[in-house]
Amino acid sequence: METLEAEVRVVRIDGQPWQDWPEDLYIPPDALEVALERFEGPLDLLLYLIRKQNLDILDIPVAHITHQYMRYVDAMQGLRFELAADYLVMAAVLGEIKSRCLLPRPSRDTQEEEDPRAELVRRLQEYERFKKAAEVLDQLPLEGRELLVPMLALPEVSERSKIWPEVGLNDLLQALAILLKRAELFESHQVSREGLTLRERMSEILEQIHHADFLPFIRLFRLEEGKIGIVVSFMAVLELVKEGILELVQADFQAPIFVRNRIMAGDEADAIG
Amino acid sequence: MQSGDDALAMQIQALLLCSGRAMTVAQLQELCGSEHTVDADTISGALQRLEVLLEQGVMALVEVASGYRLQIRAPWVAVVQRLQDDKPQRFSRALMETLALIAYRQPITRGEIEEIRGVAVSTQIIRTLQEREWIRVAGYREVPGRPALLVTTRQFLDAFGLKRISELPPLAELTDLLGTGVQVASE
Amino acid sequence: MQSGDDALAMQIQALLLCSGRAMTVAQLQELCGSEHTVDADTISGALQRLEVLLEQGVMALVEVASGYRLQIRAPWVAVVQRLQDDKPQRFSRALMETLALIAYRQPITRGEIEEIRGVAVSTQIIRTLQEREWIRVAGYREVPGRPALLVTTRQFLDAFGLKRISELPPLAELTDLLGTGVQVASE
Repeated sequence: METLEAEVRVVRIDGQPWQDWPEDLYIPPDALEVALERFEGPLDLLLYLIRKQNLDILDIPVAHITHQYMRYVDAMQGLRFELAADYLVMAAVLGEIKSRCLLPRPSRDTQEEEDPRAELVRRLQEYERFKKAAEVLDQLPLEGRELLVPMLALPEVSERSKIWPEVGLNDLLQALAILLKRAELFESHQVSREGLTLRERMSEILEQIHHADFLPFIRLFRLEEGKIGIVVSFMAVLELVKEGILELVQADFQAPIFVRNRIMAGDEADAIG
Repeated sequence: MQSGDDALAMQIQALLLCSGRAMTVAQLQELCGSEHTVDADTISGALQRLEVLLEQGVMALVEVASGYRLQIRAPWVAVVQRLQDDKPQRFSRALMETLALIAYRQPITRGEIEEIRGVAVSTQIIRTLQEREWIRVAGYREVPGRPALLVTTRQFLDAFGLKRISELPPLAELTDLLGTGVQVASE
Repeated sequence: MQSGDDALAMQIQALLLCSGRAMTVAQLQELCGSEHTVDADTISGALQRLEVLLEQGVMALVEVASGYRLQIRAPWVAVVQRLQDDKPQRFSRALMETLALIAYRQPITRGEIEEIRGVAVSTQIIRTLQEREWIRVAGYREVPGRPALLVTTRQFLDAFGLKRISELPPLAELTDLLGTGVQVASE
């Protein structure tokens, strides 16, 4: 019984017991990353402190914490600032509660005035409910984990090709447009025509070598494309060599250079899985 | 050798085995009836028969939100799990708390989730849940900003082997926080 | 109630039902033996037993080049094939986005796609695209893990009515497309 209780009190971080949890809401800056991982926000931390450390939220040295918070928020320089802000708000809430508790109240109003802590307690209770619900949900059997649905391959159909949904270019472009808007991931320099040409050329070379495995270097260039075409092809070959897909081989000094596909055909299928 | 009921039950078994997902009575009706249609009662009867046929085997017939499906019975789950190369996936607490709020409080806005959890909900979490098709936007609240109203989907119920939302374990009662550390009546 | 042989036969059945591929005796040995190893003969015996157990059912145990697998018996093949006509509805947004990224950023690894999209790309999506012959593995990046480099194929160009990849509209134009009535969150 006692060991169980002790076990509950030990917070483990990366397998190491962590016993120096603060007795107030202040988290030292160097422990912040850990706290952000371990606690789902200030309500969670506060619940932990109340449940496990018997924290009395009235006893928190609010001025002290606030001062410390301001210092480390400054120090963070925007690093996961939005999360730190949540903790800061909580410190402010606690400060407000404490100040209201300390203020003398006219005696005839006591009946009507709500305990300043009531709102916070209500929020904590509400949060705790869903925290528990999440734990329960996490324990439910889940498809792919505990619920396994058997599936047999469909019998092979003799040359009756599979029926696929119809897709147009517009569908593809819309998908990309949505993605672009969502992530705004492509910077302008990546949008340039050059990049596409280079990548296109890389693909073309891969296509050529896919069928041959081994090609004379010179065959990868088309003179009719002029200087720029040759430069692009050359860059594409270099890029592919850099990515370890192609290899340049030369039997002898001044012998013709060959390009070799470093990837044996055949192990494609199970490569992605 | 087999009665007509058994034949239909076995047809259904074959269909469920190859579809790898739940199927409704209506879907089974359509797939089983070739020349003449099979009525829903006949399908239901065959499903009951299938349940009996499978009794001693490794599979069970179960009903979830999107219909009936086959599942490996518990004693054999552990063996099959060895097939999975990586460890069984666990979701982050943040994701599970967000999911729990949507499941129990739907329809709910992201702002409301944030208010209860006391922290911002990452876009990543919402996106993961949408990608899994466990949640979807059911509409927009008619307030400034028109926040999206999030609800859970049938796929969510399927994933947890449930027929309907009311089958979720009941929410815990509100617990007393005042007795433990917060003394309200201190004066 | 069940002999030891039956229990092993059923373990194997569960494994084959969920593995989605044929399994060799050696693989089954590894998966079935938990504390002490099971010898090959025992597995072979259990496979024979399984064959008998399945005799009256919709599945048969068959040996193919890569091992043993379960398949639907002939009388049910026709029913099951109706499932196929059922399939094509729409490709998911996740699939289309993945395809678009491969088209514009090829050669690209799955990890890079995941990084840009911010969510995991399911194996299913990659497999569907490969099955559709729209993408293929062009090679492997020589970094730890040797991730596959994905590129689009000629069939992809044909399907979208393009002669070459450079005929894809420049990315800059896509922004206009968004302006003209693409609803981002239509569902």
